[in-house]
Amino acid sequence: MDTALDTPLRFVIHSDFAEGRQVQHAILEEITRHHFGPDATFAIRLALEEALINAIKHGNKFDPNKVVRVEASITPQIAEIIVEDEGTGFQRACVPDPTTDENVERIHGRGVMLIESYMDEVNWQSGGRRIRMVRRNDDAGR
Amino acid sequence: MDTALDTPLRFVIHSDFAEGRQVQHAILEEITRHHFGPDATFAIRLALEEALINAIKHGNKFDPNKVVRVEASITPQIAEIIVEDEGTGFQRACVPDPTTDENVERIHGRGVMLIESYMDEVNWQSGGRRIRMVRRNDDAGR
Amino acid sequence: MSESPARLNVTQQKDVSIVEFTENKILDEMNITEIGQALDVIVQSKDRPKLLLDFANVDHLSSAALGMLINVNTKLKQQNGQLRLASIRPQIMEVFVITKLNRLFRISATRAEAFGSFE
Amino acid sequence: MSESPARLNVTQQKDVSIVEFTENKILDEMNITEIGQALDVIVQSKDRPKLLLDFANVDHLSSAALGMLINVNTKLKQQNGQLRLASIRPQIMEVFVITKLNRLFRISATRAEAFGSFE
Ligand SMILES: Nc1ncnc2c1ncn2[C@@H]1O[C@H](COP(=O)(O)OP(=O)(O)O)[C@@H](O)[C@H]1O
Ligand SMILES: Nc1ncnc2c1ncn2[C@@H]1O[C@H](COP(=O)(O)OP(=O)(O)O)[C@@H](O)[C@H]1O
Repeated sequence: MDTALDTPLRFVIHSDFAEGRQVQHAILEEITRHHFGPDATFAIRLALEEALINAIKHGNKFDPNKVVRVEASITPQIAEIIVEDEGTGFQRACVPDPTTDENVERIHGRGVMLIESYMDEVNWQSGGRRIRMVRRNDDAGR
Repeated sequence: MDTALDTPLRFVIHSDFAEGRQVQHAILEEITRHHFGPDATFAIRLALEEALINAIKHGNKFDPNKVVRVEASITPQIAEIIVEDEGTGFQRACVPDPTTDENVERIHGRGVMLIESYMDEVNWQSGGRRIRMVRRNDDAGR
Repeated sequence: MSESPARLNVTQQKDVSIVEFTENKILDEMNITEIGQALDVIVQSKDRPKLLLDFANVDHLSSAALGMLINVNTKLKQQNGQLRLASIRPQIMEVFVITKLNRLFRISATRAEAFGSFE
Repeated sequence: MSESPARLNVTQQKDVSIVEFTENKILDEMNITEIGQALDVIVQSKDRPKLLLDFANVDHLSSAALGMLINVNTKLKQQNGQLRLASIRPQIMEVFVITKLNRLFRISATRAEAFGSFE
């Protein structure tokens, strides 16, 4: 797998959606600057948003004393993004599948599966407090 | 699981696409008569077509001396369709996944996975020579 | 419908309430709560409500927005109402397919087709 | 393009060949071979061909039709050409998503958007 060589973008934000959105915008600007195609851009925007909301809401539980750390390494070929919160983590395997007949009318629980569907590689680290996600710019030169 | 109570429709056809299409039309008329919704109708049309093509092409290899047997049991709630050829069968587990990066540009090999995606229940029987597929009319009363 | 926030454009055609999302992102949790409330008002304003949501302008969607739509659908069903979604762009359609919510919602290609599909 | 079978409607707009499927089912193996051949003619008629396929009328699609489209795409790429798909109906879009072919093809909501996306 390619690794990103540029110096990564780093952010430390409070547990606040507005600050999360600023980080999302900054990273997406970088994605655009590196000429990511429409599908990769859509995927990264979606996954990043879900990861940020989860870190702020489920991880830090909106605690103003806790921060979320974000790191993005972006090259024209690939984007690697890490989002880390200061919560208690969670077990990926224990999140129920939202696509089963029993669960499809439940209001919550689609963020994690969307992240995994749209990114090429996803690792949950540090007991679930840190997520690392990788997406190739497969649209480049298509 | 519901079982179909009406007398099933039965067809025996030669290894010929035109005859296959007639069976497909007859079964879809029955599906419409039982007020299946648009998504269930789409699913059944697609799965039935793929199963018939596979039976005629891969199963019977267009052999004019071999027949394809089709049985459809349809109620307003559920459709159960069985397609059986006289070929040598195949191992479902040995059909490669067409959605992987290596296979996504291959021209063949999507019929079986489409059948399994669109039907609620699929069983390969008799060494792969017979397929049994079930689809609920989930759109009923939606 | 002067109460509905600027991000929705609501029109009434016969007995169908047609709601057009006017912003391309209906993602922000705050927006979503507001939109959900505005749709609730429409749903609760009559018996057997018919609601048509036009997604032509929507080019991003979060899991929270999906939850809001499920919520609206559930409330509609409780009142014997009907929900139709229309004009969903390809990237957004992918989200519905991946989450299998295209099996829960009735989705039409165009607003006219959705309109014609109410029972 | 008088050779192209009746099931295709071919027009030329600047350097883009726009092909509209005029039948709602492009399923039958015989049809598919014919359609594939007609598209080949267009692809081979020039260098760096630009092909826009309009699916507005298509409401059914088989795995054989998907294979034909992949074939066209591969040939186009060999000639440094570009393929765009447009106006795909929701049920057909589901087929592309399930097979993950929406990652292989460039799909736009409308013909105009697809036209604007050629490089
Ligand atoms: N960063 C996190 N810290 C703790 N728990 C998390 C985190 N991310 C996800 N989870 C857990 O996983 C569940 C599923 O998350 P998700 O799929 O995003 O759906 P939703 O946010 O709608 O519940 C959450 O309800 C939560 O219990
Ligand atoms: N009825 C059958 N009899 C024998 N082999 C079959 C049958 N159905 C499917 N197969 C095998 O499974 C493979 C995959 O089938 P399918 O997914 O429909 O794709 P395709 O028909 O494009 O090859 C076929 O190439 C064939 O080897």
